[in-house]
Amino acid sequence: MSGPPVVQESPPSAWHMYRAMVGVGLGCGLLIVSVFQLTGPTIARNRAEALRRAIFEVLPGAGSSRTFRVAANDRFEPTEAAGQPGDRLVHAGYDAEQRLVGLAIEAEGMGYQDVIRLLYGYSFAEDAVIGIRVLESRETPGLGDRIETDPAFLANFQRLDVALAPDGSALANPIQAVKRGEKEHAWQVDGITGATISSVAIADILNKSAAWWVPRIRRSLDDFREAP
Amino acid sequence: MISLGLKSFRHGIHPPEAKDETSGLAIRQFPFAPLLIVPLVQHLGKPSLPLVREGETVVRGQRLARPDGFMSVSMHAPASGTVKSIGPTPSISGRMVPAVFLEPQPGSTQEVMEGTPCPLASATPEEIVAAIQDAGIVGLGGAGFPTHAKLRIPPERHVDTLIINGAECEPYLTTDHRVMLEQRDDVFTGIRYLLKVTGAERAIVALEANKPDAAQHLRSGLPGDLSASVEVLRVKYPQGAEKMLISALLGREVPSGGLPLDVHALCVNVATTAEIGRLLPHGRGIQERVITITGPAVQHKGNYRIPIGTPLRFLLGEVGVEEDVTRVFLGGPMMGAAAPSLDIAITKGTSGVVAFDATRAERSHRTVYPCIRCGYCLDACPMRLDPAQLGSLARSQEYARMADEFHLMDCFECGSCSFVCPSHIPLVQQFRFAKAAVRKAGAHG
Amino acid sequence: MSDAPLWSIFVNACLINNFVLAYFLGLCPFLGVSGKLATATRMGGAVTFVMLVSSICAFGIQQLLVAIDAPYLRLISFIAVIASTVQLVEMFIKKTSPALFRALGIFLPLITTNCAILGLALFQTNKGFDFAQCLAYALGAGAGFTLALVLIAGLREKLELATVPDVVRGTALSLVLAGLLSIAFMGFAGLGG
Amino acid sequence: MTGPLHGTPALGDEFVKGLWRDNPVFVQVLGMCPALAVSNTARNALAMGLATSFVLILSNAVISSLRHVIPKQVRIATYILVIATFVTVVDYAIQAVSLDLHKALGAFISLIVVNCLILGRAEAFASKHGIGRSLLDGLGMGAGFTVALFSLGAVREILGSGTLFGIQVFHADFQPWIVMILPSGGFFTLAAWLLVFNAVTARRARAAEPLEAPR
Amino acid sequence: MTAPARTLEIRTSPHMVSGYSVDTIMFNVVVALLPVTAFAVYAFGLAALLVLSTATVTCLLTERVACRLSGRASSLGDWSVAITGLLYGLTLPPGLPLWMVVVGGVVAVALGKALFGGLGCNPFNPALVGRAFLQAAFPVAMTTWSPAFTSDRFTALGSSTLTLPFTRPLYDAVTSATPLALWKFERQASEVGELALGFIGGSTGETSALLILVGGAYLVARNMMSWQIPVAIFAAVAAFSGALHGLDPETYASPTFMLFSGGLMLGAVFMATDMVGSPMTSGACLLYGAGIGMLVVVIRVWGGMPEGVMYAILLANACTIHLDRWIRPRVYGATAQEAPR
Repeated sequence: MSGPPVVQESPPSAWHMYRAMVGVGLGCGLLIVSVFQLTGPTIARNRAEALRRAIFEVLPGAGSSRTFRVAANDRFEPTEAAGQPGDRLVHAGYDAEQRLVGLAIEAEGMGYQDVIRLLYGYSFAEDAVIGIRVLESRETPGLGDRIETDPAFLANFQRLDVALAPDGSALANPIQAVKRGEKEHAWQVDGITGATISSVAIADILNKSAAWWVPRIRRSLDDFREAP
Repeated sequence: MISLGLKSFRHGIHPPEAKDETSGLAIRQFPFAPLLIVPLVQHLGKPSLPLVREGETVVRGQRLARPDGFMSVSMHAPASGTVKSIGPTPSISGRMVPAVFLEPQPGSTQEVMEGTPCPLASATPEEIVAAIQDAGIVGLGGAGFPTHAKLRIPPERHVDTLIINGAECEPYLTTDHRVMLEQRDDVFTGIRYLLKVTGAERAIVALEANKPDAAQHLRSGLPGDLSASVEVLRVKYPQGAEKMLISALLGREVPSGGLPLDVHALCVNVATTAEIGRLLPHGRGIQERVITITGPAVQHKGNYRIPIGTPLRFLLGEVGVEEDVTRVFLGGPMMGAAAPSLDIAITKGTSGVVAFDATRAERSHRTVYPCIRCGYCLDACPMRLDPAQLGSLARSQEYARMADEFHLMDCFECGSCSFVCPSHIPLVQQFRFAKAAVRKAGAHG
Repeated sequence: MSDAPLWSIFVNACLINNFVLAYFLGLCPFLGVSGKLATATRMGGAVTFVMLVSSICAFGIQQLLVAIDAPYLRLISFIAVIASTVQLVEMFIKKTSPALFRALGIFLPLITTNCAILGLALFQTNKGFDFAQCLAYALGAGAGFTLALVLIAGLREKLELATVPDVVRGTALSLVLAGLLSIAFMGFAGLGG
Repeated sequence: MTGPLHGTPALGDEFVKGLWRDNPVFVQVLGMCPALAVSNTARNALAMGLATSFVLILSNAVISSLRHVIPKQVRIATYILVIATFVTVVDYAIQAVSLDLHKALGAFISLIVVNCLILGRAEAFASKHGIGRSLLDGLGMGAGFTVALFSLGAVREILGSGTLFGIQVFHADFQPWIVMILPSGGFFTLAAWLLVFNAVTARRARAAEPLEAPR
Repeated sequence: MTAPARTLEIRTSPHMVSGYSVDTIMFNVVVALLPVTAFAVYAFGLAALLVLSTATVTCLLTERVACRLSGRASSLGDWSVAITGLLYGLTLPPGLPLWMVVVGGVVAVALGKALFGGLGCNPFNPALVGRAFLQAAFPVAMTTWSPAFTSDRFTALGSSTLTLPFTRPLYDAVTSATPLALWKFERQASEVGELALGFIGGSTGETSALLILVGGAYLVARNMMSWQIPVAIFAAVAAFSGALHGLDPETYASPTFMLFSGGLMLGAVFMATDMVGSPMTSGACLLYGAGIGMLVVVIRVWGGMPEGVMYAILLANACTIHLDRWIRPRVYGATAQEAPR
């Protein structure tokens, strides 16, 4: 691309400006779209892989997964992994024999600094949360972020009781955080010393999310039975 | 002296009063110095024009100089004697000013010459004002503002209250106190003259609660036909400042940059009033004044009636001072100026001479710390300025900002901020400098 | 989707995750304009205003982009639309309210390409706020920006008369102040929950 | 169409100036807003610096080559368009390479668009110089920016986590200074670097004074 | 009776000054802090003694170095650094590793004071800058409290105090919780009597409310401290937390508990009143105090941390200049329209 040899003294015509803008715009658009096309599949693959990893982590024993969305009648219907905007999604995990291991559910809530987003695995067989993974948090490094790393804390979620009350509409015992070493019941979360707020936040997020999901899942268990 | 419940102004300070040593001592006549130096500038305004020549013999009370212009006043001979010369002499500010050097005639009776009386009953206000100018009367409180100029009230203005300022708030000084005790009738006569000139409905003699005897004395002798009252105020510095006095007595505030006239008040110093009452009926001029000579270095402390023009060296020699006197102030220790040399002369505005010796002087070289924003100065400033902010601006030489945003020009240099400052920052000095700079820049006043 | 209450979004954007003190966004005007208090206040007002405008724009664009399924145009359209909208608003204010223009207008061109503005648009999209939440977020971010700017401006004005060592004077001093203020703002952590 | 008024400086200088004399961060304090937030680890800082450099170099090149075609009136709009395009490209490239890195940098990659350094170089340099020079300028400035950002990130990570690029550099018992990875630590670290630069420049100026005086 | 011969000293008026001086004021603050310090050593023993002396010595040394670097005359004589050091030490947990004490002390004086130009220029309270830095840097160590009145406190040291520099402290099994943390996380209120006398866990100097008040009263009586600030803080805390407590006594602690727990007393009496960081007029001081009080309650009740006094004071410090500007006494004779800017 070579410009005119002499710099124009007179103000450029509107045509010039349009030409330049549209030209540059076209070039840019072209570049963006081609890069998007080029990287799109890789990115989608990376995303799916990351999600699968997370799902399998919170649902130990799962080897494949399938995503469902909540339909209008509170039933669940299969959908693609990303779903549509506005969908409430749940990922079902299946083991090698195509048996349903559990459901991975995303939840979020306010932490100490900012919103904490996490994925947890729910096993209806055990009526418990069986795994948890923090997807996003800005908790204080070295203190609040121990919710992601502290093995003693994470041990809480190997089997955290979320059994329903007899009428099936709410949790029998709300999930609550207690001081480290004072856990007495299966529905209690043993907190992290020095990171009380973050521990409580996790318990609250789980409690709220489970209270919404578990009754619905219990009601429509059959929706998930069918393996992919 | 705690005197709650009495009228006062907001803020202010309580320096040690140090008045006890002289307040009980009656006024004594001071001897004539071998050479009197009568500066021709003892007032704001142009120097007076001399009426005498070298070698001329003058009589005590004779006019030595006539006013040159509106703000100028007459000068009178403090003693009978011979004019040795007319020439420059150092003034308290350090500048040289013209002066008449007068050698009193030994053995003279020192009879005071009578002039044309200004009778209270028949004189018109204009005549009284002219007589005051002829008598050479200036504010004896210290500022040296010509009294007649103050009394020339524009016709559209009206004064309802005349305030006679006896609130001698400067530590150490007791001249006004003694004048009120010893010249009561002169004070009352002076008030009559002033009431006539100003057309005010009433006069208030204001003094602080630390002079109960003077209040009692004035009250007991108050003539029935004089519409005057005596008001006792709280002891607080600077109670005697015009603006503070007006707000304490009348609850009115003189607008920034304005005059007491703007709130229909007029303040005259009590000693000035007494001089008006003493001099006008005889047509005399000021040839002497009452001064408190005190301070730790002075041996014979007291209140003296001293001829104008008495050199400081002679004065201190007469009362006797310690060998190692290091600091001499003319006026009080709060607003008075330090004497740069002992050759300067007592003028009409000198209300006191305070001398310190080296051992008993206040620790003079104190460490100056940075401002720690303690806020003491804000609580002290009677004008409710922000001396701390002004001080830091002064250090950065932001004089225009000081004047525009922080009311620098309202500071009347009472010294309260410097007095309380725990960092010993020379605030008043900085403000004085800044004000001069602002005036020079011509942006203000 | 986020179901955070509006007050929590506001407090979070204003105090806990203050754009300047926690995200370092808008540092350029922060360091440049925060010398004088009067300017700082008006700048803060202008930023809050532009944040509101661009938050609304960004919300609209995001809806549109989702509808036409063109996420790759997000950045370009954000910056183009926000810049031109602010410019239009500037002209509009100039015409209708000269007083308001004098107070805020001179800052508008400065702000258009300010990272705090684009940051707001991107964050609110990432967080999936609905319209009311976007407004609360923009208001909170603007208020927080103004607060930080005003506090720093006050401190800097105070220090102008102080005996600050020469090496420190200038940007380094502002950064230290911002750091200390950022530490002080840590006291607000946890308020949003 | 020749160089600037004072004669054309050596090509090498276009590159070197960005590293020290006109270092965008330490000397001009430019472009820190969108970058400081991700300087809490050396890896993030380096990635951010490289991403910014990439955009800077390419946009410099493109703008320089288009400088005769673009009318003055629409030049800023065009620059922004070009820069935004390259930022979008970088954004997708990072997503394709590492989702984790993309998550760590978050929206701050997109914010490279409003980095005043890039627009500043486009306006002040690339629009007035040829492609070669503009490329070198972009390289130098980008390198200076990357080095600066990296030195911030390294200090913050070493003190704040006791690691560098995630590798433990201290004994396992090391007590990390968490404040350093917090925002306030970012402010302090940048301030400290600026202080060091100020002090060095001041000392150099003092040392150079007698030598330069006769010139 | 001879006339003096000596040369005269010429100075400008006023020629009298009050007896107050920066060093006397600061010295008196140190004196007022002594009972609190003594009690701290009595309550926490050897560990507190070491923490306090390390803190003070570090601050003094840092100031000395800073003075030398910036070419100023040594300013140790004005006692202000001694206050900073002592106050800073009093805010630390008694078992804090000494190397951390040193770090915070250097930060307090260097970052909190020297960088801004020394005495009178620091916008924030230096002691709190040091503590806030430590809180942000080493949150775990700063919130681990060793118990008071252990039997061997004068003979033995906790394992954490002498931790090697830059390494993580190890704590003995027994650590105690502060009354505020007990309330915040377990809704467990402590006895107000114990709080007032100081028989509780906490920072070295914050435990004995009574002695702090005595020190404050001494300073107020000598007019070396603004009484408006602590009074406004107490009033605001009492009113605000009282209202909350009235609404829901289960969730919200009683005002007496709020007043006597944590660092409120120490902060209100000795830190918020630091002359450099606090406003100058009494009106502004009242507002400043009220602001601190409100912030303390907000942070304690709804915030993430059990204690908020330090942050409240730092934030109020940042607002001081604005308060000073807004609440300035009307200049004598200035018209009402001429609002102070």
